[in-house]
Amino acid sequence: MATVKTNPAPTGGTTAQQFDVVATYHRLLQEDAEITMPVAAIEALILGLANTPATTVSETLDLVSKLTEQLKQSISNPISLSAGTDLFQQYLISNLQRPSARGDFDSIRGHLVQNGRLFVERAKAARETIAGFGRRFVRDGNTVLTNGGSRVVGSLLRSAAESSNDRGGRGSIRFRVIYVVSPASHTSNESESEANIRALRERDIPVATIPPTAIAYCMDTVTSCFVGAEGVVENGGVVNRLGTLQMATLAKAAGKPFYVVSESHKFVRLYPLSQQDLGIEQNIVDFRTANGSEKESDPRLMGDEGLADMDGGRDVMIRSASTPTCPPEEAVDYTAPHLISGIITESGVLLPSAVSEELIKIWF
Amino acid sequence: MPTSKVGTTPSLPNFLKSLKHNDIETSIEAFISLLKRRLVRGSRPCAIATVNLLLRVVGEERIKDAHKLIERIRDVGRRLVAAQPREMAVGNVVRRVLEVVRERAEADQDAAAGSEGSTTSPTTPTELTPSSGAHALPKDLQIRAHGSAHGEKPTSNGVSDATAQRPALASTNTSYAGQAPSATSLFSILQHPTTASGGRSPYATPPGDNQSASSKSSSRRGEEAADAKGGEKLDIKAEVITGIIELQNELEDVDDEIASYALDHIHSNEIVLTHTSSQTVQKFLMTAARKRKFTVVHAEAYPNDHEATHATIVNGGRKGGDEDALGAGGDERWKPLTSMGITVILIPDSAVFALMSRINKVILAPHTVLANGSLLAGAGASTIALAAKTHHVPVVVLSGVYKLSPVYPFDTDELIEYGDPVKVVGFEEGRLVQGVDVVNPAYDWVDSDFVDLYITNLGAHAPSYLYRIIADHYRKEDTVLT
Amino acid sequence: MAPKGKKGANAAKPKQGEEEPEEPLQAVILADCYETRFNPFTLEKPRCLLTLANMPLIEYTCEMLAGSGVEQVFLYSGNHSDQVEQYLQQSRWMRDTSPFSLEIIRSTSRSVGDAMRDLDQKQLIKGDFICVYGDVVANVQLEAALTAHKARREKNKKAIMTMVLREAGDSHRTNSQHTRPCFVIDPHTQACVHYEQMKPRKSPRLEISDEVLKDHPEMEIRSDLIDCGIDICTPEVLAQWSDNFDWQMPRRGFVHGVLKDFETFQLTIHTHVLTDGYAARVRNLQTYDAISKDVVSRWSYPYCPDTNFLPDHSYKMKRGFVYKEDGVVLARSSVIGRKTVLGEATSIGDDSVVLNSVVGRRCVIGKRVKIEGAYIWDDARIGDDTVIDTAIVGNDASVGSKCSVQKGALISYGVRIADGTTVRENTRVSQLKRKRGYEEDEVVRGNTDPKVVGEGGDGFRLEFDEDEEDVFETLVAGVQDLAVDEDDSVSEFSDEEDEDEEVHHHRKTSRTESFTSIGSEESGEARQSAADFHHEAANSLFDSLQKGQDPDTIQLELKALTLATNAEGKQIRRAVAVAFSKRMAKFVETGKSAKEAASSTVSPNRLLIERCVDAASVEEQVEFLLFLQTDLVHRPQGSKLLLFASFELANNDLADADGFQGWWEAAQSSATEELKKVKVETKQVVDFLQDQDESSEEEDDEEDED
Amino acid sequence: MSEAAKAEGQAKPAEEPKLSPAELKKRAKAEKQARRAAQKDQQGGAGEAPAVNGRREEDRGQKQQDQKPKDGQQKGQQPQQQQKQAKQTAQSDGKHERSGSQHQNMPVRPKSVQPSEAKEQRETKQVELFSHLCTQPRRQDITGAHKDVHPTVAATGFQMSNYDICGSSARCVAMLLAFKEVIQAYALPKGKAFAMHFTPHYLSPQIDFLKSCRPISESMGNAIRYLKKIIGELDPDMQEQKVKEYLCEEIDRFIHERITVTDQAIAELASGQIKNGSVVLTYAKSAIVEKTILQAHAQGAQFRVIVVDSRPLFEGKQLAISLMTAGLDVEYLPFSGLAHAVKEATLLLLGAHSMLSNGRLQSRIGTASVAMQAHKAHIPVIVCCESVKFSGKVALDSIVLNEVAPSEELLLQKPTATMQPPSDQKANDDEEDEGKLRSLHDWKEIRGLQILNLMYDVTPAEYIRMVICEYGNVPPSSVPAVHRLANEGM
Repeated sequence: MATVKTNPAPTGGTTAQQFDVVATYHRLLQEDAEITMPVAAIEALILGLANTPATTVSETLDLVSKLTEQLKQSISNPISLSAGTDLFQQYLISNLQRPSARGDFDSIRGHLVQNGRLFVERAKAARETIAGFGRRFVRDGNTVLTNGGSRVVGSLLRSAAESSNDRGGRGSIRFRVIYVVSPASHTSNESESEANIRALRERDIPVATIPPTAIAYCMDTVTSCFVGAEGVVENGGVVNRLGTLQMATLAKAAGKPFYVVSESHKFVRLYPLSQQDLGIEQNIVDFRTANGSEKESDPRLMGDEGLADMDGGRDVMIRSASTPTCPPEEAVDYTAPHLISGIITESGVLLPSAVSEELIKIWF
Repeated sequence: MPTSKVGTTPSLPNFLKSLKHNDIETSIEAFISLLKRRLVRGSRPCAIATVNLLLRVVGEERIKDAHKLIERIRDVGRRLVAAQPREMAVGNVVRRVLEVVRERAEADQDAAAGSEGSTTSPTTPTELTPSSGAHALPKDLQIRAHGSAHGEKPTSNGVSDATAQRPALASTNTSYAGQAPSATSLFSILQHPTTASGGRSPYATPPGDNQSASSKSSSRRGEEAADAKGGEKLDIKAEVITGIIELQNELEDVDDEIASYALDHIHSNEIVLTHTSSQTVQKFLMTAARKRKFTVVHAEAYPNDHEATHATIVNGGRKGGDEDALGAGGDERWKPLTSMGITVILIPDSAVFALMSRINKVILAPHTVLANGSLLAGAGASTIALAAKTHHVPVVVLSGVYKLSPVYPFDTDELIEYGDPVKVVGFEEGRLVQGVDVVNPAYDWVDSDFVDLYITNLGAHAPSYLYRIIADHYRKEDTVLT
Repeated sequence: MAPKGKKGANAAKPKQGEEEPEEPLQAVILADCYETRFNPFTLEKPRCLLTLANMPLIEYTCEMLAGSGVEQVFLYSGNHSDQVEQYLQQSRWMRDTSPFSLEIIRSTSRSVGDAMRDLDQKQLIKGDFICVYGDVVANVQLEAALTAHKARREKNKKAIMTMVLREAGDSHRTNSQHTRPCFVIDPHTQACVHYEQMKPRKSPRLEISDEVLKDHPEMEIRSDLIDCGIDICTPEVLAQWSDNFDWQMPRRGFVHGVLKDFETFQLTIHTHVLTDGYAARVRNLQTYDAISKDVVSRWSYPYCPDTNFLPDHSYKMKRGFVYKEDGVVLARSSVIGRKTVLGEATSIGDDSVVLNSVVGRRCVIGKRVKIEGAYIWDDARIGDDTVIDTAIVGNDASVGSKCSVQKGALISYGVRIADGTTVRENTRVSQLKRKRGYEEDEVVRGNTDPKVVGEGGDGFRLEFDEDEEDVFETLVAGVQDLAVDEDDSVSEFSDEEDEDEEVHHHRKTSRTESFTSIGSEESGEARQSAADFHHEAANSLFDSLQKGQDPDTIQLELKALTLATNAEGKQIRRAVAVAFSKRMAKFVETGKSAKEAASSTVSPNRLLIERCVDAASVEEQVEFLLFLQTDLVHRPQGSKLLLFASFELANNDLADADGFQGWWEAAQSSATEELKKVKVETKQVVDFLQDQDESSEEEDDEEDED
Repeated sequence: MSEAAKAEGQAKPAEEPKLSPAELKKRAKAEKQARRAAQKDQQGGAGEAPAVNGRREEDRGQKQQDQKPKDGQQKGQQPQQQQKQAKQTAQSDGKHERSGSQHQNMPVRPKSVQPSEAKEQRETKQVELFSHLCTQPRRQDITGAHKDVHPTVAATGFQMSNYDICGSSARCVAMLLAFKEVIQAYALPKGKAFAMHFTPHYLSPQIDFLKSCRPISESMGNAIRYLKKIIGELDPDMQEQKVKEYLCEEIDRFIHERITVTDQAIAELASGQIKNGSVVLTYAKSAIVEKTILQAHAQGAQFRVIVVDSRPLFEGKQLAISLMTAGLDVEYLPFSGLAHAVKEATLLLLGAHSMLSNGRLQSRIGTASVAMQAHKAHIPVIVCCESVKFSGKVALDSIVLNEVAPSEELLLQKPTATMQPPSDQKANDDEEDEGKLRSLHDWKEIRGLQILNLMYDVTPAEYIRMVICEYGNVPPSSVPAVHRLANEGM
């Protein structure tokens, strides 16, 4: 064992043999519908940590970063996931590298290993907290526009609906929801949004579903927009499933508040400058001629920088080698901060401008 | 005349006088009814009254225990805010005072904690390594981060009684303000259970100017640490009172501090447009007028504030004249702008758009500044701001920190007070009175992207940075008093 | 603001004041208005506890006093003292944090006059004091008035009182349309040199004495002032009351009196005219309506629901003057219109529409209900599909489903209206009624009348014993006003305080509505004294008629009595009418035929009628007839008597065709079934006279032609 | 210009007695100020002077810009010879009026009497930006007027100067009716041709007088031009009486066709825009808008009206009352409540003072702000305007074309505007009064204090979604087209 640990194979082979972090990750997601990618990632890492008794700080960090890479390679769009992994890494670093902390390495490791579930619970708690804000945002007579299958948004609206149902306050919040549902083939996201819609309708909230093409049309009737986020990036913008940018732009044009709902563990250290800068590969714009799609000359052009930011170019070559481009229904876009009125996190409503400070604080 | 029988009509001055001899409860009730009857209105008078009241409250308070003291203040605050939710200044001041108390209390903790192993020092280097991100933070921030680090870490290292000492930690998450969560927030899900709910915002500083204040506070901590050894909290009260007095002073000279930035923003031969009879703005312009000649276009803010505006233009300012100018003030006056050779052009609000194409700067005084950088100001402000926007004229907002409210505006309609329709349609027009709904909104809500610059007594900030100043002055656990 | 600042310089703020307080500022609240105008509600509850915009009236008054820096308050409570006391006990006014000390004085006084005299005896008043009613809604500060008053006192000890009046436009809704006080003021001294009631739409005539004209080269005649019954008095005032035991009312009694003997005592009464702020009295239903509307549309700012003066209130205002308290339960499809107040925990069912109304707390309003312009007090329940239009539904009352409550209906506490019932316009449904002795009233439970409340309902139509008829009339007026669209309805209240000499309204509704005003003109003390006079006069008249004294002597006695109580025409007419009808009734009882009764009563005593009914004035005739009719309602063979009496009157030319015509058409003459019944037979007389008239005219014509 | 000379002759005596003690004081003050100013400059304190000049230049520049296109248009406007001259006088009068240039002979102008003194005053009391608009004070009396000014015209003039007759169309009609009288009263001197003599020698003085009462509106301008045109086209050998009748008929026709009928048509059209449940926002008072709303109400549409109003004229109150009496649900807000108003409104109806050729709307001051707010709130902005108010002029901002009303209006209105300025302290009304009075009357004595009371502002075309005129619904861009069609085609 020790030997294995001391000189691990370059592409995380050995650990993988005993422990397949990717599989664990997917399993976790499978097992618990409520769990989010970042948290699942953290879980996976913790399990990894548990399975491999690293004894030194450096080893641990090493291991973690390796597992992280494996995870990131494994899926097409690691943005959300990397939020979790980065957070975890930083936590370890800031706690383990402290000279003073040398002694309590074990205690920390122990703490992490033992409290895996606890963290998940906290993550969920965070979501509940956010949901609790719902009734404050959703006012009597409002019409809310939302899209996608974000669980947070879902629970936020649900709580608003419930608060309007519990005794004493019932009816004081009477709002309607316009749900943007892309007619695309059924995907996990879709079913998610359907679940949300059902949940709302059961709570006797009128829900209208419209195709993305109708957003501009109905924007006048909307009072405010809520969207989830796969990741909240450093400048306060968000990365979220395709269509968000469109909605945000229209909302801005119509002067309607546009809120992003996201747990703070989705904050990701990524600073995209444009849509192409997300560091992931998605061929949304797919030019075709009679003889098929024209391949991009060099995928590197798509998004090296982003990844460089995320975790020093290390895995670039890996990615360039073989990265599954994400399927169209999982495609994402990047919404710039100036389109966002506020980011609703469990610790309050942040202005986009506050995000970068948050990240800076954990990285330095 | 024998004023005795005329009765001491409730009003701010009378209230402040009565504070001395009345007992607390009566005073609180008196203030509440003042607020309700709108006999005290406008941010400054409310703030002043609140500060003085709380000073009394703390002074009265027998209990030495910070915990109890905080509860007491929160309770009073709750009642005051409930009485007139739209006078945000009241809530702000209460929160500021709470902040003072907590800060002092924790100072004690630290002192206590300080005895067992000084774990604090080593952490600071990591916090200060000038790094890609850190230089993004303005200077004072770093310094404050430094100053506060002393206070911060040990508590998060979970001296159990320390957390126990701090009340309402469970509720700390329910903050709706655009303020930064505590340093550990992003780690929160990975924290040790004991410290899970994150500590305080690390940037809490006593009111007033940051650098000096933080150094002050840290030095104070030193002394405390000294005598806190004995564990007697006797001096907390004294501490708090000094803190409140600092706050009082801040309210005193907020205008001057703001005015001190005037020359950076007003240049010769500019045409400046302003609105309402705000004394802050007047002072600001006066200061500029000492050095430079410019023209002031003054919109009169009919119907809620036009007499005041006229009076201000003609007779000059009045110390303690309040921002929304719907209220009482002291008697110390100063000369009007015109007396300094400034040309003042009085216009009705309706003429704003017509003139805007020739205006170089718009200066507004808010009633309240909200967590997301938007603001409430005398009715008509939104039209002015919009006109300025369309003509690309910069809008500068002068606001004392005490007007910054951590409350996030969920529904801007609820914040707007509907004033007295008689100001719009006199009783003599009986038919209108009966047949027509006369509405007189007292305030306008102006969104943050209509504002180009905020000037507070701490300096000039972009609207997007206000969240930080707010985080510096309020604890998020206090954001919701109720 | 600067003006304020300057004010600060010489305003009467203690800090500027030269002297330190040696006496607290005192005030007297007259919680009871000695009247029954709010029946049936006032049967169980003192008026000052009735809620206006969901806040008891007394609260408004106290707030106002507190707002003026009053330090000591004496509250005179008449009816239901215990309730008032109980309420105030746990109100914030009795706590030690209260801005003033409040002392409740239970009194048996039956008029303001009595109260004042009582107050004088009690020696409670040290210095100047403010005297208000328990139903004043005002956001004014009296500081200025007090200062001015003081200043005057300094100069002239004889300036004993200052009336605080609100300047209002020609047509303000809280101002009276048909009669309003007219103050003749000396612009220099602000002294009120003459006081009278005026009827705007009538050619105004003021009888100003020559002395007054001599003394005051300059005079303002103001009829645009709302008299909200706020007086600043000196102890001297009390003395005056005591000296003149017959004064009952502050205005007609006191002011008149003082001004009358100005020559002798040189006492002056001054006015302070407020040019801003809100001030009005809830005198009756119309004002209740008007002021509610004012409060809801914020004219009384800051005295609006969302100020939440009461600690446990939590109103929030939304656009369009919609005030909702926390925990209001609205069905998704319900519609809350403009200018509406909804109290805590009130629930409104699907598709219901509430508009322009005030709904109290814990009310349950069913589905598809339509409520407009109504006042629904706490804990009321309204069933599905019910329509309520401009009515008042008292606490705990319940209206079944598919009911229709028509304009102006009053549904008192705890009444139950069964499903599908229609409550007619202007009906007063109550569980209780009042047995009226002259001294004390006892309130007893009446038995349910299914015709009114439907099967399974609870409550009955509150009828009116003779002394309440005036109240009843008020109600008619009030209801009509409630009913008429806001425009002028609200602007009218048919009874300004002590307009009791007032006889004729000139309302667009109908000329003969003048009768309306008989009672309605009198506010509490007015009514009281009127009642006294009426009682006395009627009885004595009746006796003398019995004795068959000769008309002249009777007339003399009557005159004396009149002068004593300075009653005026209307009351005399009423007395005479009643006496006559009584007399006739007696005859009938003794077995005479109605005809004989009439003839042997009227013709011999025609003098009396001549004296009080001016044959030339149609109004007076109409009025007299109406009195007669109303009285005969309760008499055996009333209708017959009325018929023959009418004949007699006609024959003696005491009343002419027009008079009868007018009476016949008068709304009041057929306001109730009984009245209709009584008068049917008399139709022939009317017609007969009418033809006669015409024929005579024709004859004239013929003559002309000749 | 004999009468002009005469006029000046009269002007002096006319002016002298008018100098009330107040004005004397003013003059004294002015001179003192002059001295102070002088000292200031010596001290080299960077006084307003340079700024002033700078701004002056600027204005001049604009003026030129403004005039050039105008002249150009005039050229284009006049097909026929003999009118051109006539018209240009009219035009140029108007222009000089606005630009208030000195060399023009203005019968009554204190300036021409005591230039120095007047100059001083202007410096202190006239807003530099608008110095080009600050003409002589509105005439309140007949003194110094042209001898031939017809009593009716005089009366009308005064009614205009104190807003008894207000609103572009109303003034236009009043003027035309007055002219009918004038024509009747006119006696053609022997051997003169009507067309030759009437216009320059009799009509123009009348027009000048009206102008001296209050600058004439676009519609009046158009009407005058029209009148002069038909006079010009008169058949020389038609005898006097006939001519008069003919002219009067023409005038009546003009009023009927261009205003009365038009209003009806527009009201018809516009009322169609008011649907059930809509909330109509309007500003101040426009006759057409009022018509429109009443029409819609008559047609049974269920809707609310929000009237926003402003100092100093408070025209909106009349509108509110008239709508209220018509049984409409009316909400009335002060100008400050604008932001509140647009939140609820679904439609903004505006009247016009005139529609400018670049599609901009010139209307009561404040209109631009209202349109702006509405535009921001995505509320359709509709202007109702008779084609007679369409103008060949263009303006980019509200400064070039405008009218400066007497500043006193802003003060004197106050007592009635709000009875006893409320504030929270009901007490000490007298104090309040006193305080107000000081700001009320002393403003002239306070150096550097100016009060600006503009009449109109110019609303950018992009805010206007639709213009409704008798030619139907047109976009602002096609205003000039309609203008040519309506006002020049004739």
